[in-house]
Amino acid sequence: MTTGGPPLLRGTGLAKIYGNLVALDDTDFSVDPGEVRALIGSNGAGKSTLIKILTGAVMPTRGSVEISGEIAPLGDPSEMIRRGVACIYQHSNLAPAMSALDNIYLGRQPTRRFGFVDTRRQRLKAEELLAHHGIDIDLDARVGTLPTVKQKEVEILKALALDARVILMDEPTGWLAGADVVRLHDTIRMLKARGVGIVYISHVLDEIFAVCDTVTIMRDGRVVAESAVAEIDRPRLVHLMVGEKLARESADAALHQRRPRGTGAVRLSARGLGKSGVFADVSFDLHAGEIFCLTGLIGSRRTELVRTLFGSDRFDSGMLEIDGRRVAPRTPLDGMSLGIGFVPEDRHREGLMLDMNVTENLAMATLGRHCRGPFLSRSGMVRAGRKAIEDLSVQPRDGSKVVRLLSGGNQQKVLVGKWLSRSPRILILDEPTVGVDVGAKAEIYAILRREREQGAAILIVSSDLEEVMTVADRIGVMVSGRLAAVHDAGTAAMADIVREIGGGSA
Amino acid sequence: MISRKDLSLLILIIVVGTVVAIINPRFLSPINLSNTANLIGLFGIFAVAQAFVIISGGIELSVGSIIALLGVLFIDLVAAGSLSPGLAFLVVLGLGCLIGLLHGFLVARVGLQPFVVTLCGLLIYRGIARYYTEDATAGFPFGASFPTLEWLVAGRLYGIPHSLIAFLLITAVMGVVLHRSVYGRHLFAVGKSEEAARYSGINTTRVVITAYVICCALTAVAAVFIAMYTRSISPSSHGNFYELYAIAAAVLGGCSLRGGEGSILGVVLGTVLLQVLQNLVNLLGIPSSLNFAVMGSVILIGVLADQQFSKRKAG
Amino acid sequence: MRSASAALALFFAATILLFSLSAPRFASASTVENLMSGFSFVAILAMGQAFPILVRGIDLSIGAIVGLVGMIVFDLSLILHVPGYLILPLALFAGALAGALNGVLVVHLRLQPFIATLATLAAYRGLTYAISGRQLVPGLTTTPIRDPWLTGIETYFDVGRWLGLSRLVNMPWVPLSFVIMLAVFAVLQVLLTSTRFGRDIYATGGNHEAARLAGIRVNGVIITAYALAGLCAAIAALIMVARFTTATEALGAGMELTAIAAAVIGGVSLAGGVGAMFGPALGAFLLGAILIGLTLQGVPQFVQQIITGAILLAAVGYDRLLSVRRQRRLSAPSTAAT
Amino acid sequence: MQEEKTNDRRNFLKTIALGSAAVAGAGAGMFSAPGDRPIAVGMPRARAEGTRYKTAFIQWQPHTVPAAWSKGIEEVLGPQQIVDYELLDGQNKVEVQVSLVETLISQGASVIFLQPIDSVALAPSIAKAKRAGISVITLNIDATEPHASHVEMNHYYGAMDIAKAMGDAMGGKGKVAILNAPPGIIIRDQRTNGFVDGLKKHHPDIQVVADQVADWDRKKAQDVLNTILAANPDLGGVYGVNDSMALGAVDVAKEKGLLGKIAIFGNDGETAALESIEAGELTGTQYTDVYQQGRLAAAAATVLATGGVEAGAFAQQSRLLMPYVIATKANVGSIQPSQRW
Repeated sequence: MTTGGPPLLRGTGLAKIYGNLVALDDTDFSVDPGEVRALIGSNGAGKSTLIKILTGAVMPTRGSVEISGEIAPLGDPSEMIRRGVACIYQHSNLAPAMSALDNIYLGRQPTRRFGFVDTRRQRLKAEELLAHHGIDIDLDARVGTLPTVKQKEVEILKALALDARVILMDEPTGWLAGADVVRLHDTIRMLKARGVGIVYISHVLDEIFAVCDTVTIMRDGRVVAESAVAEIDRPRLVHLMVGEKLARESADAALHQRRPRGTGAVRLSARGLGKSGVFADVSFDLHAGEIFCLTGLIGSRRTELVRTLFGSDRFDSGMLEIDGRRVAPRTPLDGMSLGIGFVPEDRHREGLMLDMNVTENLAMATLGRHCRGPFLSRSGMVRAGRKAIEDLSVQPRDGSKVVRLLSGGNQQKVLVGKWLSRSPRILILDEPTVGVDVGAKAEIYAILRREREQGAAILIVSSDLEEVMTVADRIGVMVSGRLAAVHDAGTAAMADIVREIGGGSA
Repeated sequence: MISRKDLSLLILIIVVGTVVAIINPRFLSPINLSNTANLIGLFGIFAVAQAFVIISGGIELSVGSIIALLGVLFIDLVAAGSLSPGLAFLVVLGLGCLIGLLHGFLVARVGLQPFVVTLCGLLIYRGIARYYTEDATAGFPFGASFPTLEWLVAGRLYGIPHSLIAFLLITAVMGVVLHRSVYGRHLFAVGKSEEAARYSGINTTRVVITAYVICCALTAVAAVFIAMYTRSISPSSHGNFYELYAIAAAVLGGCSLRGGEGSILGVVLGTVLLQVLQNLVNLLGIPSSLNFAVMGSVILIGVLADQQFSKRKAG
Repeated sequence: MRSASAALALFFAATILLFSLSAPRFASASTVENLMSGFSFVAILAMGQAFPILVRGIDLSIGAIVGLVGMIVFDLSLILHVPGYLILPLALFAGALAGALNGVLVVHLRLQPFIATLATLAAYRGLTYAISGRQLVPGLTTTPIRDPWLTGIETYFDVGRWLGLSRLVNMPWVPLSFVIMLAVFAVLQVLLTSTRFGRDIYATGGNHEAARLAGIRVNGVIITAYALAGLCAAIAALIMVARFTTATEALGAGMELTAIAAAVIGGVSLAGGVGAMFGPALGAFLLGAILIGLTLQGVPQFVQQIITGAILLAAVGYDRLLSVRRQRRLSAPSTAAT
Repeated sequence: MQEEKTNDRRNFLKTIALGSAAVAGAGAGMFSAPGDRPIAVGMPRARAEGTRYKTAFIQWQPHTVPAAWSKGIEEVLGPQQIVDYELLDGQNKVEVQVSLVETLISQGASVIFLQPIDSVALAPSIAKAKRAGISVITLNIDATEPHASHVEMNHYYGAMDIAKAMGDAMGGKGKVAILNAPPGIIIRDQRTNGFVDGLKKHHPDIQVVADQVADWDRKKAQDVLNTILAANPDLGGVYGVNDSMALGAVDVAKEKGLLGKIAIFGNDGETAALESIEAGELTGTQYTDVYQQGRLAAAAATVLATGGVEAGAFAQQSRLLMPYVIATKANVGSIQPSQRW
């Protein structure tokens, strides 16, 4: 699909270093007009960082970006937008109190003289856009009141409305159902025909084979391969994504350590759990001494489900039993007293106190234990902390280090360690290795396996299929708020799971 | 165990103090020090109280009105002889807790913004105080004296005012609560990140409510001290703007209005700095019309310096 | 938001009705006139205050800016004898500048708005004392400002006679300050709802990061919001100076809280990004109507204070109730991201 | 002394009654040229039989002085069954006072007692009240707009006398400090200027070493004076611009054993100050019978409200100057309990 002339968008030698974490390491990247380039890699491979640099959201440590052969100023979103680079972000980037119409044209409403918004033209353009892409949205509705899928559509429209020359899409189908995905792909093909360059990030390999021309594969902050989609097959793709060593390791680990289902007693039993409008009729058992992975698309309600198990949300139908006793945890405190530990997905917001030190974070869930009378025993806390740091091999081995300054992997170890210090009978982890480098990932897996050996029941929510295949004893696939299938990890084929995640049996 | 932040504040106080002492050596006279100490004691108590709420991520704007209301009540109860001073103190303390409970409930349970809740408190309590006395000044009748009570709250021990001693005691206890107890840890956690605290199994609602109760109870103690110090209270102006004073002291002392940051030592130093500045303005004969400007600028500079400092630390 | 301002208008109407029935002489042309002349500047302050709140800030210094601008006008007119037509733009400029300085402190020095404007509150008030012509030239304390450009703001129009209705009903005379308030309202409302800048304000307050990524110059937007608050404070100061024919050092003291209260009653959310101009303006007049009505009824002023606090609490409580209900209704589709 | 006082009082009442009547007569005779002065709404004189006259006092902010005035006013107006009276709070804010005046205008009040925060700022409102046929009586602080009557204890000359008395007590030399009010209210300026001018005139050797704001407040005065004393231990005199601040100074002097060494003067003459003078603590204060001042104002108001005097009819305002004394230990005993407020 390459044409003559300079690429539409080209990044050269881009690098981004956070503290001592190298998020992106001297990466080159380019898109040509009319090209749909897939950008894939496991979580933490550096895709999002690359995207953020290209949109100006993040200032790279070094490197340069050219648009149509012209050097673009970095770290300034408005400059990138002016040069025709649009992005659909993975996380919501809307102003919830404003109308859909205003969100679509956020920061660039068409104006008449004196900065007056030309509301008539704005509306006409938006309606034209809606008709053109066959999307149906109430333009006057406040975005905060729209269902999440509609919000995603607003985001897509926001990018489309820009008449951008390059559109970056970070997991655009995460919230969309099957038919909507097809429609989005039609849109992409139409844009492509107009000569727009598209960067398409997705974990769903089917989509990549369906819509992309070329693929760039990233791992550990570098580009490891580039290829035309037509010239590459699925196993090779997965292999490149995960890396030789990990692929072998995980295969080994899986072979040696995978357990047959149902060896231990049933710790947690869900029967027909539901929360209206969110998920429905979810039934499964979680056994002592097993790792059960829940996978699925972003937006398939896995997080919502496990939050109700812990008590930070409530389910409103069905039955939950823990150790054979019917329970309905209403607060995290309830969940904890039932012996559940919960590592939330957003470790910065919900998991850690970033400005507190390692020791304090480790002790956060077990403060009551470090008390002498009403007083907190600092020495007890420090002792427990030191032991945990040893056990988890947190780097650096310094309990007084502020957590914010740790790398993602070590932050995650601290968060896991916080719960392990309670010796939970059930441990729930939501995307435990997002933003975690490969080495730390393996260490976290080892920790989880050790816990499993000691009889804990572990439930992991993960979008990272390689991770699922590596650590799971059993795999559950969630699709649109339903538990679509449960497999034994030993016998499941990755291809089947990928298909099921996409929502189709076909 | 003194943080660098507190250390820099201490150095600032010493520098300011030295400069003032050089210009006017009477700054260090026992009388002046004793007076300043007394003021530090009086203002420090409710500054520490304010710190608890600020660390929880909230704000308490009704401090001045609470001081007026409870002060009026206390004087009235004692002067009318309807209650013994000790009982009256307990009543006032109880009322303080009740007010704190109400604020905490509205903030943590109902989910109203602390700014608004306590702004309403500011209006309502002052209104009640004025209603209670019908705008008359509440005071002890001339010549009436309560020797024990007066000695307890307004006396001096070896020249050290009892208000300062009480303040130091309260500070010590609150320092332990904040820095050495499970509750303190939980309070910081809630202020830092309410979500993360909730996921760590902390009962965030209870922690926040307790913060408001502590704040208002300590404010009640301060109200009694200040009432006995002034001996007469005009409910329409007594304690006006004390909340801003307390907030300024707490923020100067390193509390972040975003919550989750601060230390008792810092608040103490913040109070001391503000009082030394006040002292400086009077002592150096700076026209009192510039008093406001001086205070405003110093707060600004203090906060700015702190910001620069922490930026360097993080970067 | 629409339902909230409808509820406010309804509440306003109910209050008026209640007082008309119960308070002697409340339903009279002169009460309406008092309300218009005595609270137009409060409404302007409240509308100005709405801007910092919309971008998730707050401005505690507007009362001090009122005092500062008032004193600048006093000095320029009585000491330097600057003609009024020059004083007007200078005063507006000074107010906007003082406001913009708040914005710069918030944006570029990353101070929390509460602290930054608390400090400038003290600093501006101190500056007012320092430049006070009343202290510099004692004789001026009893000299009124007579410049027609300035005092002309305190003019009343007999609208009833123009319309030929004065024979039928006793129409209130409309003060120029009310007309100014309407003009400020119109301009700011148009600015907020019909211009790019208005959208940028909402976007910045609603989702700072999204606004930044959409290429909005959020820093400029925030500084402008504070400058607008300062500008409104200057307009209010001019109206007050015209009304009093002088300025005192204490002019505007404590008005920031009234303005915040009016804005909050008017549905401007302290969480940012929600609110418009109608609510704060009406909120100010609601507070005014309550004060006047209670005074006419002979209710002591300390009770008025209690009632004002209670109404404010009720207003935010009601707003909270609405949002909780909305949340509950939509909890299904809008739970936190995966 | 008491005899004299009562006589004074009678004389004053007579003066007022006669003076007002005279003014009224003059007004009726000379100024109500028909046609050129359309008499606006709320003409109190045109009331029907049985209607009540509404009066109100807008104070500066709650304080002992306005409270005593109010009590004096009530004493006179209370027994008059056709007059309603209420006390309103100006909250130390000009805009609040203005708004209250306008509210009273629309309420159709007959007489407004006013303690203006500022002479100029309230003038337009007074003019408006006059146009509406309402008589305004100012208390202690005059307004630049002529109005019905002004009843004052003079601040400027009183403060001059205080300066003289203080200088005498200090032996004509030494250092004095002023505990002042925050800027923004005109009595502050009048009293300070009077005091400073009085020192210049009577005791040019006395030096004002400090002029600090103590917010009208006893406690604040203690704090401020403590610091001033630290800077000037040889202070010979303190002038508190009101009695509360002077009493705060007394507290400090008592604590430091400086009673008798520092001449402390207040202003107003409230009961607590007089008792303190009797106890030999406070040196002196400017005393006037504020109850009486209120009664006089009320008497004038009665005439104005019911006597058919038209508010717009005044070419000049009447001024009622209250006699005052500089109360010191020597003469304080002659102030009777009923005159203490």
